[in-house]
Amino acid sequence: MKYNLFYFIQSILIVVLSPLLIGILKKMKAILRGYVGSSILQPYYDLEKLLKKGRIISNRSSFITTIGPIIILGATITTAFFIPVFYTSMEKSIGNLFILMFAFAIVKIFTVLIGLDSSSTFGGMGSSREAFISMMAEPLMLFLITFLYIETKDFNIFHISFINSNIVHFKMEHYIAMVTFIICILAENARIPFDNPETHLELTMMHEAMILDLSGSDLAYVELSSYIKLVVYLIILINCYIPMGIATTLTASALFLGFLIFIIKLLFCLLGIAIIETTFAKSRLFRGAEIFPATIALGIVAITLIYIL
Amino acid sequence: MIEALLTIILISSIYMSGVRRIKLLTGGFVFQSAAIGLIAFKLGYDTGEVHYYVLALLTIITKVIIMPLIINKSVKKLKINREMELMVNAFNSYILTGTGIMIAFGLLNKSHNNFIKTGIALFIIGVLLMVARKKAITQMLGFLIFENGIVLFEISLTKMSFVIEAGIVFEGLMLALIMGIMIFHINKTFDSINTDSFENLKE
Amino acid sequence: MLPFINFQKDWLSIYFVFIIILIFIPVAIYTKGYIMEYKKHYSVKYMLALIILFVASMIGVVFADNSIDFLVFWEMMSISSFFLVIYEYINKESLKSGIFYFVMTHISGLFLMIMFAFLYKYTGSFNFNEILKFSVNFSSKQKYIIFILALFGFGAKMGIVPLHAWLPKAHPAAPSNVSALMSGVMLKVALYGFIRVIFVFLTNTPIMCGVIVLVIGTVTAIFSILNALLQNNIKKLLAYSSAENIGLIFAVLGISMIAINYNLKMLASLALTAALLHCLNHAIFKSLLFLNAGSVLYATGTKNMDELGGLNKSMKFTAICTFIGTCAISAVPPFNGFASEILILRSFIEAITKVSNIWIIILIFSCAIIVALTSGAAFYATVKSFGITFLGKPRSEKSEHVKIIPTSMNIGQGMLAILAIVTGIFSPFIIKEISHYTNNLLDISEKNLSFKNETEIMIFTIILICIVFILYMFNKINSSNKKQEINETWACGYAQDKPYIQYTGSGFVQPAAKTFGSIANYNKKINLKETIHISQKTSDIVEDYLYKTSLKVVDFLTTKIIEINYGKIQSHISYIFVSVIIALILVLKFV
Amino acid sequence: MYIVVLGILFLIMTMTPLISKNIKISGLVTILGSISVLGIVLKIITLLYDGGALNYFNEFFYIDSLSILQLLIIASINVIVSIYSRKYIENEIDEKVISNRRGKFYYFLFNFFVFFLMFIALTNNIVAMWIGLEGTTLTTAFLIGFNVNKNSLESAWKYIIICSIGIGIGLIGILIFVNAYTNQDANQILKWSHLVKNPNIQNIYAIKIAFTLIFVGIGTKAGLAPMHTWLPDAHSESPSPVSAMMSGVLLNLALYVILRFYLIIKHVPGLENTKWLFIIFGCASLVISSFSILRQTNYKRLLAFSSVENIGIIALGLGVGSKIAVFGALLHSLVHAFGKSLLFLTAGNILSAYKTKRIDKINALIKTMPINAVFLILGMLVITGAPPFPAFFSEYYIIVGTVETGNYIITALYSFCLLLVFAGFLKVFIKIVFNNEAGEKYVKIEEDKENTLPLALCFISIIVMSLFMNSYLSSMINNAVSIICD
Repeated sequence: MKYNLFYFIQSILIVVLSPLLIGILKKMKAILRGYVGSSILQPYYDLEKLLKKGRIISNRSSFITTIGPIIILGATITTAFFIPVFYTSMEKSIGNLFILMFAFAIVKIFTVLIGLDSSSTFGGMGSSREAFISMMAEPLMLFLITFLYIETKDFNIFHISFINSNIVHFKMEHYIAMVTFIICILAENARIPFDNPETHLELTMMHEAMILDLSGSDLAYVELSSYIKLVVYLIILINCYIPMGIATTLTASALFLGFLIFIIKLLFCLLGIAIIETTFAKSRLFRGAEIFPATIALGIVAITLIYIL
Repeated sequence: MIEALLTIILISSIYMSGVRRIKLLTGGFVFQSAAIGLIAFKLGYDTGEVHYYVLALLTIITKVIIMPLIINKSVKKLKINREMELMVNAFNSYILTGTGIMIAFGLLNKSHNNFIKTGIALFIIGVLLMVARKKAITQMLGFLIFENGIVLFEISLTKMSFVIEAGIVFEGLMLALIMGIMIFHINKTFDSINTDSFENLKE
Repeated sequence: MLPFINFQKDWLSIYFVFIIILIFIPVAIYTKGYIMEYKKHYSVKYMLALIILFVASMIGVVFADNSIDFLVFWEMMSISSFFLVIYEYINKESLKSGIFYFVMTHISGLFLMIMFAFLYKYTGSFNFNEILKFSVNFSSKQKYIIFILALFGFGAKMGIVPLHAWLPKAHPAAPSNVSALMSGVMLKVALYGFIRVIFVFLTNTPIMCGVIVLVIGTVTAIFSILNALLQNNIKKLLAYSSAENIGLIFAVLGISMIAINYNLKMLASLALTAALLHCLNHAIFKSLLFLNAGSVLYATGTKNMDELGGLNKSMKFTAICTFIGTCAISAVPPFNGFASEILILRSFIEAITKVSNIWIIILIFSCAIIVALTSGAAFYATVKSFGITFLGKPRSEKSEHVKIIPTSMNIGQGMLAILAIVTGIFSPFIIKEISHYTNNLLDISEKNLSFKNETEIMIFTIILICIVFILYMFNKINSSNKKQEINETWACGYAQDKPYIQYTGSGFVQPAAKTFGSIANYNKKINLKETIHISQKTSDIVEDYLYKTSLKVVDFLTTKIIEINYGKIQSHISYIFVSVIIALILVLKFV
Repeated sequence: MYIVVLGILFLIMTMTPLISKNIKISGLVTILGSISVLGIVLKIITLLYDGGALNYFNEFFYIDSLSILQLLIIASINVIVSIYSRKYIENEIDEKVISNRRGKFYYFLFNFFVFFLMFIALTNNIVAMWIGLEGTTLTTAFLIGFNVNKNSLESAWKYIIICSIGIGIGLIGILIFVNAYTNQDANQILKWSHLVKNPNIQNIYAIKIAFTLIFVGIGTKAGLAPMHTWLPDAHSESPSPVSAMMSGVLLNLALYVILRFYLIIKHVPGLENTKWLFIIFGCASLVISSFSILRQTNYKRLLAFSSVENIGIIALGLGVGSKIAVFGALLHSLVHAFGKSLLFLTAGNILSAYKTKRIDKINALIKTMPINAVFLILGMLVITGAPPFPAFFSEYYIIVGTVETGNYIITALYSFCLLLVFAGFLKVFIKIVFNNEAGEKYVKIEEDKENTLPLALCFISIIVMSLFMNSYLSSMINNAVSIICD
């Protein structure tokens, strides 16, 4: 197992650039809604401000709140080191999909427990809903891994993207799987229609409700980690389902091209999310839950398609 | 001679199967036992075997003398009403015994051993008395008749050693005695010898 | 006639004995402190003796090398565990559940007796090695018979649906250290028996068997975890979750059996490895969680979550241990539950790709989806049990002033917690060890059961730790010059924050209750008198329908048959003659 | 001449109560006598260690490995019970329940009863066996009706009527049986050892009828369902030592007599299927008793039903007839004797302490009478066939036998009944021992310590059995098995 230095660089890149991307997303939404949004560097300013502030902790809170945010951020950053961005190769190396998926479980468990930690009603509500949604989302994850494995006979995300990169036109099950994964992304990252990241009405909040009682640097860590998480998910989407054009050799031209195409794809995805968030409304919790059986049905269709067609 | 005695036994038993009064029943039983005793005596006379005499003696002593004494004593002393409530009335009892005996003889048509046939008839009567009568004392009588049947069997079948037969008859006597004593006790504690009062033992 | 006891020492036995002892040592240490609670009413010597007997007999079961010894130790295991379950005989509930448990386990014993009788009939020997020699030439009918008997026999002990009903009764009734042993180890012993019979004796079972095992396992998993989700009694929740884990193991065994049948050796070996690994992991974290529940019970005197809360302040160490246990059971890396979870899912996925028959594929795929849902629900349930119990505010008097936990109990918990982490991080080595055995068992020549995530989890852990450390340092530096105040919970400025405004356990799982409530027969009654009062209860549907009806049948038969013993003496006499006549007719006719 | 010694012993034992005024003496004599009887029996066992047979008085008495087992059971249970009855009778007399005279009468009858049991086990003459059985009926009738009251009289009456009818039918059977063998010399005809050697029968038809009559008739005495109806009443009403003796010894002795006849006709061509009589009646007993056990309110009745069940098991094992099953059956008869005596004696202690037989009246025995409670639980485990007690092996071997011979339905039925019995026992005894009602105060009863020596003896001998399981005992049983099976 050899770890290519280049992986490291691209991963660092993600960590650094993710707030910018979120900024872009916010900007897109603003434009779509027809007003001039804040600058795309706004997330950086927010983080900086938060980091400057001191923190107030609830007197009920336990070690969960003390170490939680740091571990959440750590876990998310770690996941960034396990994915290809715009360069991949067939070398035997890290990047097992399972570990990636389960790594997000760390984030999940800590956020949920933080919600319960500061004995407030809203926190409990948020955690309860989050846990419910993630429980429903679990089969989707399995389905996606299954699908990719069937397609490429491999669990390593680098290899998967490598193998898929030289497929030009995909079969329909591939697209179905992609749709499912997009829904999965929305669910896991607490976006509309499952949750509304920018609401201020507590009763509809999930992710925000859980971190209601965090402040200062803690809040900054959690926010940053949520940014990174979204980006990582998007990258997984890009590199597993539409990896064409990703750099597979370490030549400058290929890398440059790969980077360019990657950025385009990423922006495209962000645009997609922005459109979804501006057009859809947040659905009730149980309406949201109903989406999962539907997607699982899709998944079954996809799998059977592979075997029957 | 023997045939005649056997007929007497048969008739008496059929007669007994329908009587209503304990006294008559006892009388019939005495008659029957006497007949059996005589049969044994006759056989002994014919064959000259000792143990036939012994058997005859024992039978007559126990069944003709002692048993009736016990029974009458208890009947008098306990002043139980002499009627014995029939669960199956006389008419049906007769018919039952008749059919029973018929079937038995039908089954045994091959063998020409009248002892066995009569014995079986006695069994049937005994069973009837035990099952279809309410008084404990009639059950006892029924059992005694049953045993008479056994004695007939024994006579008819191959001769066995003296000790054994003595044992069998002796135990019959013991049993009868014990039953008599029990009837006393029962009557004392239940102040009736009606088996309907045997209902306490449940669960 | 009765062979002497002599041990067999193949890898499988040693592995399971290893598990037993591994769990027993911490539990024993824990027991030292835990029995203080019982000093008042019960005799402590009795309990210790029984525990020793219990563990000894379990080791005996695993080491036994002929069926008679096996059964003897098996029954002794049942008996000792029964007396341990009714240890708190003062409360009637534990007596009731103890009796129920003993009857169920006796059912399993009878099935096993019959099964071994069949093995004796087919192979002409009680000895396992003899049976092994013979095992190649079982006919498929014989295999079916033995499989079904083994399924019921061991299944009743493992608590697979529909024979699981004793688990949620017996575990809460037993003292916590005992339930730790029972759920952590005893179920594994039953599993050992199943593996021994199915995989070692009749190596290659018909396809149907594998399918049955797979389906039963999946059903067990989903059914019991959804029940667990809706429980408010900690130990009941844990008991159901044990049933769920057993279900997972069972399902993966089913995959392995199917694979063997299709002669996919690698896949079979992978699945079997997953099952064996999960045995170890489940043993560790489940007994850890039971011990924690015991500590909570010891400290507060209640098992009901809705009376607990905020224990992290008063019993910090236990809280941390429970947190580790929770992470482990909800498959959070790098804790151990995660390693086996990966293997299980992997074997499902690979099965989908490798098996040729489309229907079997569809079956496996749907099972896989259910299994995934199960693991999600497991996350939900355990987070509930930890969060509601240890976080937030105390919900009642009981959880406010708590007893001090003796050190020995803490040591016991701590050891298991450390084990949970260690076996998680170093799982690759354990997997290698196990896969050696499975390869030998399925005689795969080349030793390349190569897991792609070999040692990757360790790299992951290292990176994670480094990053967390860096962040921590950064945080220290950053917040060194800032003021940090501790204050009431903000809760959006909601003024008086009373304990009862928190989410309760039942509230926490409300979404799931709405969606899946019917499976656990969940119903909620709200009556609006002068005070609004909500009463909600769940019950086990299998128990309600299956068990109750069968009891009714037996009862009916009893009322009919028992009549024979009553009635008049005349009728009794007539029985004799009737039976004479019947017997005569039979004999003259048929003889 | 062991037989003579035995005879003398029994003469002494029976006569002492009639002669001596003092009740204690007769109790003592009984105990000593029983111990010496046991000694003699053990001596005989050592003589017969490697199969073979002894006979005395030109084969009137005949001892082989089969009768050895019975002798062992009788003698050892006799010792235990006579030790128990000494205290028991003294208590009864102290509490003015019975008069001194009746106490002596008890010893007289008891020893007579034991004498008859020994006689059955020893004799070789098939009619003498019958006489012995009848004798046991006569003696036990009074023992059952010992403390004269409504229940005991009723049960005694039932017992004497039903049993003597059964015995009568048995006698008829025997007479026919003998008759089917005529044309042989008179002084050999009644000898079992003679009959079993040369089974040349004139009239198969008669033999069939005869054996059926014998089976049902003597089966009544053995308590096979549906002729068992006397048994629950008798066992529950008679004094505990007597019930122990009856259910432990008498029942399987009656079965032993049937077995003797079965062995004679077993090899006759055309009569092989008579084994189904054992199986059918065994299953009937199993089913009826196991269902009846589920709903009992009187613990002695419960134990009585369990005796029916165990006899059913033994009959089943004998009927299945494969070597391993027969081994199981014989072993089970041995274990059942000890275990059931243990239970009955414990029940006797509880009865004398609580003065009630109702289950719902007794709670938390573990607190009030710990010693007896422990013995009760142990006895329950022994009877329900829990390892390491031998009953487990016997039941398991019978299961193996049924499977081996391919009677799968019977296997299922048998296991189901075992389960029911187990559940019933568990329900009752756990309730008696552990259940304690809220708000009640349970204090230790001082009767607890009394009369626990016999219980201990019972339990010790069970343990000894399970220790000698695979050395001495099994070789002994195997000899008996070889008599039955070939």
